[in-house]
Amino acid sequence: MSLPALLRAIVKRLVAALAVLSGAATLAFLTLQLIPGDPVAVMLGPGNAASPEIRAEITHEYGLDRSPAEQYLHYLGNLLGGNLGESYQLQRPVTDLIGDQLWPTVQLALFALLLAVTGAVALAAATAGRHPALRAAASLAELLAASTPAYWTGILLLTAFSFQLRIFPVAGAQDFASLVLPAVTLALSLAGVLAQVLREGLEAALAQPFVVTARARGLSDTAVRLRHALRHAAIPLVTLTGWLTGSLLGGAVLVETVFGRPGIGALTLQAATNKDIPLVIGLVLLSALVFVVLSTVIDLLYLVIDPRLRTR
Amino acid sequence: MPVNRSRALVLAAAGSLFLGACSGAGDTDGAAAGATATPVSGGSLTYAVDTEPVSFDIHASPQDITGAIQRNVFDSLVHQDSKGEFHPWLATKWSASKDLKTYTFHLRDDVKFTDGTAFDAEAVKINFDRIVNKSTKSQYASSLLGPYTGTTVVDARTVEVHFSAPVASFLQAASTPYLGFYSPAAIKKYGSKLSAGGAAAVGTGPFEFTSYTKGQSVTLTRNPAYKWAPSTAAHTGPAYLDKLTIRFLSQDATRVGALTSGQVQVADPIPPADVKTVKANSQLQVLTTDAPGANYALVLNTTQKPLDDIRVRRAVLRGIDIDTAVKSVYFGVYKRAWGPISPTTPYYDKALENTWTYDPTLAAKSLDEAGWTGRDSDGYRTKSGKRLSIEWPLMPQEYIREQRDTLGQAIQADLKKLGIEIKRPRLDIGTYIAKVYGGQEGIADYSWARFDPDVLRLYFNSSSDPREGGQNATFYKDADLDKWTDQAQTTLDKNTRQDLYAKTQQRAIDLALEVPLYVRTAVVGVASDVHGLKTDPNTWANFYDTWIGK
Amino acid sequence: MTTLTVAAPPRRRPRLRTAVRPAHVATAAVLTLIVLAAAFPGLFTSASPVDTDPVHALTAPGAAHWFGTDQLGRDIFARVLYGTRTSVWLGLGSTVLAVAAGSVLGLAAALGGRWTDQALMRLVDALLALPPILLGLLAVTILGPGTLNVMIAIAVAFSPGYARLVRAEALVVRTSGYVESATVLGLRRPLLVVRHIVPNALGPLLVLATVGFGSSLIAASGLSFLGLGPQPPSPEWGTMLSEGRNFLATAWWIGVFPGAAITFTALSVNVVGRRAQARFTRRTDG
Amino acid sequence: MSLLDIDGLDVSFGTVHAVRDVSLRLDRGECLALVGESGSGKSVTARALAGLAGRGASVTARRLTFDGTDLRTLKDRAWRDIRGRRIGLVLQDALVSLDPLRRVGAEIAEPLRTHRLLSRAELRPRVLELLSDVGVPEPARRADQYPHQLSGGLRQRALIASAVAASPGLLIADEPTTALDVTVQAQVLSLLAKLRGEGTALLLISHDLSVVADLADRVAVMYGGRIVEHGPTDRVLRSPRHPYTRTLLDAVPTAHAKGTRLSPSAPSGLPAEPAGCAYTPRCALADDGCRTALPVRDDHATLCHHPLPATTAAKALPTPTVIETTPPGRPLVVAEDLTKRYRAPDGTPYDAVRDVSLTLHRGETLGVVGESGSGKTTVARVLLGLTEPDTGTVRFDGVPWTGVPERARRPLRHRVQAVQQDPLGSFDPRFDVERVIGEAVALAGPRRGRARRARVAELLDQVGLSASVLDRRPRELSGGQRQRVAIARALAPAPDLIVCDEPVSALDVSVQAQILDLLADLRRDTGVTFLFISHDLGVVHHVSDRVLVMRNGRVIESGDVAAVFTNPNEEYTRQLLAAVPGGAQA
Repeated sequence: MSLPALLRAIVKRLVAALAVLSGAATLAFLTLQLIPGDPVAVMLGPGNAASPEIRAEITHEYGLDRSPAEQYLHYLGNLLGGNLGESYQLQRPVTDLIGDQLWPTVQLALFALLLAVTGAVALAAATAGRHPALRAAASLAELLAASTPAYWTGILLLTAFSFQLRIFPVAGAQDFASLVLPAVTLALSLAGVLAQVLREGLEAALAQPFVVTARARGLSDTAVRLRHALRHAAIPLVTLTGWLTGSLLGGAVLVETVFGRPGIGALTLQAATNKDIPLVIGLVLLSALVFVVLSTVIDLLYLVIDPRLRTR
Repeated sequence: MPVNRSRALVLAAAGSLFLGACSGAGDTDGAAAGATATPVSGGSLTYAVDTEPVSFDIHASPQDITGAIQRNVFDSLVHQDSKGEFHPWLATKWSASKDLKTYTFHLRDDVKFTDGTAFDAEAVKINFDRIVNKSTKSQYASSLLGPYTGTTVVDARTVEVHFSAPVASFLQAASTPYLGFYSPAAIKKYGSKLSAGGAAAVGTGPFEFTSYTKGQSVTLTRNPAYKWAPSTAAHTGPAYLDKLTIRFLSQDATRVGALTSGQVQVADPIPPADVKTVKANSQLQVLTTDAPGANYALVLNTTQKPLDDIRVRRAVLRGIDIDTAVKSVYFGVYKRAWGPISPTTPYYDKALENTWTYDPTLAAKSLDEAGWTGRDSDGYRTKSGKRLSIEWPLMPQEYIREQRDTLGQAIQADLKKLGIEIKRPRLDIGTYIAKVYGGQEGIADYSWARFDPDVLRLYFNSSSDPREGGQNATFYKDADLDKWTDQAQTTLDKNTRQDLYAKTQQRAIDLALEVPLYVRTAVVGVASDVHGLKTDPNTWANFYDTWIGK
Repeated sequence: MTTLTVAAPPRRRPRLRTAVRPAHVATAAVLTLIVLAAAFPGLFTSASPVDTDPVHALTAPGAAHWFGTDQLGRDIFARVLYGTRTSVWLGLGSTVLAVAAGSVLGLAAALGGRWTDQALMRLVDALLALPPILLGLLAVTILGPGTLNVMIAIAVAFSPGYARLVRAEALVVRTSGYVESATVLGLRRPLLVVRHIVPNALGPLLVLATVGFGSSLIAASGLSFLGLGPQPPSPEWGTMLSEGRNFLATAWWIGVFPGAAITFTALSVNVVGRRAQARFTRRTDG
Repeated sequence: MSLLDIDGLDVSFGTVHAVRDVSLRLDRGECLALVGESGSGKSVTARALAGLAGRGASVTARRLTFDGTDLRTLKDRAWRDIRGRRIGLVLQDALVSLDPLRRVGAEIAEPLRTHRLLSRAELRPRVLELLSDVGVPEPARRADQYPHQLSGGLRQRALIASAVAASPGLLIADEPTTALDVTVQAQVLSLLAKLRGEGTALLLISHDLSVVADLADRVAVMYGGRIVEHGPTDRVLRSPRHPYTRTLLDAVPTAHAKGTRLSPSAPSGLPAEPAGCAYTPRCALADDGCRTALPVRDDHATLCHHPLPATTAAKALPTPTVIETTPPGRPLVVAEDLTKRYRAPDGTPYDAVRDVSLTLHRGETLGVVGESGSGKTTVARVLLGLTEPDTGTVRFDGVPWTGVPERARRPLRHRVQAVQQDPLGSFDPRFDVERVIGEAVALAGPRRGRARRARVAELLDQVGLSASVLDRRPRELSGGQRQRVAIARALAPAPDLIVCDEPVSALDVSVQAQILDLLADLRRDTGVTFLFISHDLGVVHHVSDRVLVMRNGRVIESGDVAAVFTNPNEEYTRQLLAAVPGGAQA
């Protein structure tokens, strides 16, 4: 790839990223304008003690007395300066809040991803194209994992391993042990879906003529699976993993709630149910950013995995 | 007396934090086991609570949990014991002018904030001025200061606090953590960021606010220089505990699990369903304390059809099997309520007990008399073709505590048997407040924690209009109720007050303005090696005297 | 081509069929039960899902109450049964809405002009950038909680994905050999669109929607679990699960049975969906 | 003792008996060709010899020895020692037979690494040596490239390099040239010849007798899982004894066959019984005896009840009928200076078609021949009105055909129809045969109902299909049947012109023969004009009146087909003709 072409590709991707980000921000802003109810009431919570003067003060301070168009422009202006505003409810800068909560969720997501991908690869590589009974059993297990809501899995795991067996702590994010159950919960459904796709990919790859060629060279079955087929199956795996990683953020909402973990998911739930507009938009932007970054990473991984795509 | 000690305890966001003494009235060792043993210094304790503060700024936050946590970090001018008596704390002595418009405090001269700043008259002025500053957006502390006009620094050790109207309850207000003192240096440095807690929260208290991890925990560490505890405390000098961690575990099951598996030493609250399990555990004990203030009740809006008809209200009052419902939802841990205020509240009228038992026949008769004689296909009563239907909105789930939604389902089922339809739409909090306190809903449900029968004025005096920040969601205007609750404030004569408050309580039930449901009860699980848990009159935990045994 | 293609089929296909068949019988049975329970819950139990019976609160599963009772003494079996309608309706309704919205968006993008395509696809991109649960959460925040609103929220959350798929399929179909053949025959464009492009573009979507139904069901129950769904006392699985969460230590059955109901429904739908997918792929592969 | 000695090899998959009683011998430095159509069992035989018949395959033999090793009893571990080390396997189309995600060098080195023949350091030099041995220029650069970056010919050589890396004594090449252009095919065949010359035993699998003619010492023809004829190449080609071999030879459209039928005109149609000769239904000579009993192998290893006499083989079968053609009329399509520019994936523009002019006369067949990428298909698409040329014009029957809105073209569309290489992709997958053809019928004939159905049946009859396929989906049909359906659809609106783009290149040679005969019949019966595109010179020669030779988007030579093929003006045309295996040109 020539340098100008490379630059063009980079610029193109950046523009696309900006488009997605600003689109998501605008969408969120417009959406939140539709929310009935007064944000000040949200900020003040269910109490009725705040005087009308304080309400007026808050309204003014957050610019809520201005027109939506003004608020939007003001918001965009701040956004360009990297300022996401201040949470209505928590009265702290949105960037601080997100920064504080990001790490536990990233930990959770990465560990879950690791578990899911390892599990899926192991299961798929072991069962693809094998005895039908084995495949059927694996397939059922995968479907079951994919069909079980994470919040239920979490509750069951919690009951079994924390309350009854007391192997893992019941809540929090203070150490590695507390990461295990939430990560397993998130990973299970993920692994189910991934294993299915991966096995299909493997079986498709194993049906390819080059597999016969490879075996004709004296390669063992395992070597064929690992050295040749797995890489082919990795393309759908990467696509799906990328997509599912984005959705882990959503899964975190439920899992963090069940396990009482701090994190982006818990923050999202709090922000959404409290109509904390700046925080919600901040989270939407974060999510969009994750999406953009992930799609870039996926595209790069495609290039790493599949040389045929490199000519583009 | 001005309405300045009111605390929206029960309104859900202000989650409860009643910690432990065996009796709500005693400044005694809460976790009494091994009380005779010698306290030892050191160790750390983890305390699990169900609510996470939205703001840690004691001057701004209206939340109980904020006060409960910060009580360990901030001291007050005076200390109030559970009998209502005041003791010196940061102030060695005080006096009030005759017109109760000026209070003078003489301060200790050896108090330092944990950042080294000295506590002096200037610090008092800066803090009080900050509370009333509009930009602080105080939702509670400013109401405690009421008609505050300013503070005069007489000298470094003497301040005068001025009001535009008499404030009889100021000493009580001054004893709460909400009128505690930030280091002036911290106020200058952190300004509006005080709500984030952590290093910004610099007080004079027995613990230092070390760190806050949102969604997870707060860590407090011992203030080694502390030597100005109120005289009521069991010891002097620094606190025993090295470290106090407060974990936020909003899920009941998780919180209880954390206690039973030994990850936390104190958990509050323990849901009634789990009390039996916790009690059965030899490593744990359960401390229950009735809370003072207004009981959790259905507050009936007397301006909305059909509840404007007293016969319908009475039917609702007598048509709910409260005994059974409360017993099954709360496993006998919470007591059912018989009147607007709880038994631990001064001037509670015991005579009301068992006077309005469950009587579905009577309730049905009452409805018949009110003309609701028809029945529609769903089995609900009708009058001239209209269904007997009452709306009772639900708050967002996160604001709901103590399984009140479950209790609500039991009530719904009982009233359905009677032919009354209860509709429970889920409203967002803004809409909820606008509609409920705007008088557009049939039923509101809340309780109100307050160590004073003046809560009755808040609830039933027509001047306490919710549209202006009051709590009379019955919207009932009754000359007697107004007169009695106003009069009770102007006198300190106990017999007069007893009489007035008893009449008020009886009339409220007689008019079926509300349906008292249960007495809020603090249920705390404590590991048996925890000693010396203290509570203040708000029933909040004070960990100053707490130590961990072997 | 060589005999490779001859050698392959006899090895794979019949085995696949026989291996999966018993599972399909079971699935069909479960699905029938679910449909019956949704339509006539009264067939299976005489207990009421809403009547309280505090005397028998928290009874463990047994002969009188197969799934036990909850805190107010309501029969969990009856509640799970009556909850079927709400939960399945939530999943089904949101899937239908999402598929409909996604089809319209995707077809409009693929068959409309370049600018329509650009505008619609940027919108879809922005929506796709948000995880479905977040989108659903936002939508419920705007609409407020409730059965219909959760349905709409989940539809909003899933429709961008469907739109993407429909557009991609429509673009593939538009340049496919058979559309070219039809063009060569001189078929009018509206006829071409209606007869060839739309049905073929929507085919894979309908298959995906089967699997999507399971996801919608789980997501909708998730919102209910967070307290945003149908309001009590109407029984709904996610809401029940949320209620049961507080009784894990004392009364496991309150949470376990509704959770199992969600899982089994999603599982049987997914089995059907996977089968449809496999069949579809086989069909298009020739 | 022979290197490879097979006696009575049987391979079955469950109830499907793919290979029956195959006996073969092969010596070092010898080349044996295994020839047959799809499903004849030739590939299964080849794979069974490498122990790769597939899971679920049951392989039995009276004798199966390779270089003294009894292959029948080998365990998986021992098979792996033989595969790649002592028996090499080359499959068709290296694009899919080489792992597309790995570098060419790594693929070639794999047998060496697997069998631990060389140290890591020695691998690279050996790989480069192998690449240069198989005639790949710039081996160092090529070794670091990926298969898709190599041309088809280089790729196939790399695949062969990988198969011979460990110097196996036997090389099995399964359709090694099928997907290649004719010139490249010639190069690959000569590479194989070189290997044989170096002492490697070669088992060559092909569906095309002409391909193996130059290379093979002996030919074994397979049908229905059995070897039906086996003998020296020369003898089999010159004087086939089995009717099936005869059919295969006749099916190849060679120069001398122009104007004759390629497929046997009178198959017996007798149903075969399991015990009988499998070729019975397609055999013109079959009788009841063939149906019920398996023939005994004669001294020429021919498995037939009615072997053709050694000398008069050609006459035993019905003589090929000469097909009459109609003389060309006035111009139907006039295309002038067509240019179409595309952008390569890397952004560089290239001309797919450049300054192409052609005229199609009513009733004639114009052949367009060229290798892949020569622009043939783009020309077809422009003539079909599917692609607008950048410059240049097409007039159809005097009316502008390009540069006009689709609305203007639509009324004429039914007069220009198409038959594609991949008929399956051109059918709506939801449609059955009746709807596929019915849709076309409705455009210019009865729109619905019985009349339409009758017309569909008539068209099916015209293309030699029975009405029983009406309710079948095209994917349930065989390749030849699908192509017939596609032709029926093209005929439905009674077009003036049918553009055929590689209509037979995906078909077995015998099926190809049938389709070519069908097209010839149609041409005679309907007088329809054809534009016939193919990479196969023999096919183009067979069907065309005039021919255009295309290369790199340009027409480099055109003229009467006989003239161009016998006396080409251009060097490139000569190369093309020279490369045709088996000396198909006159």
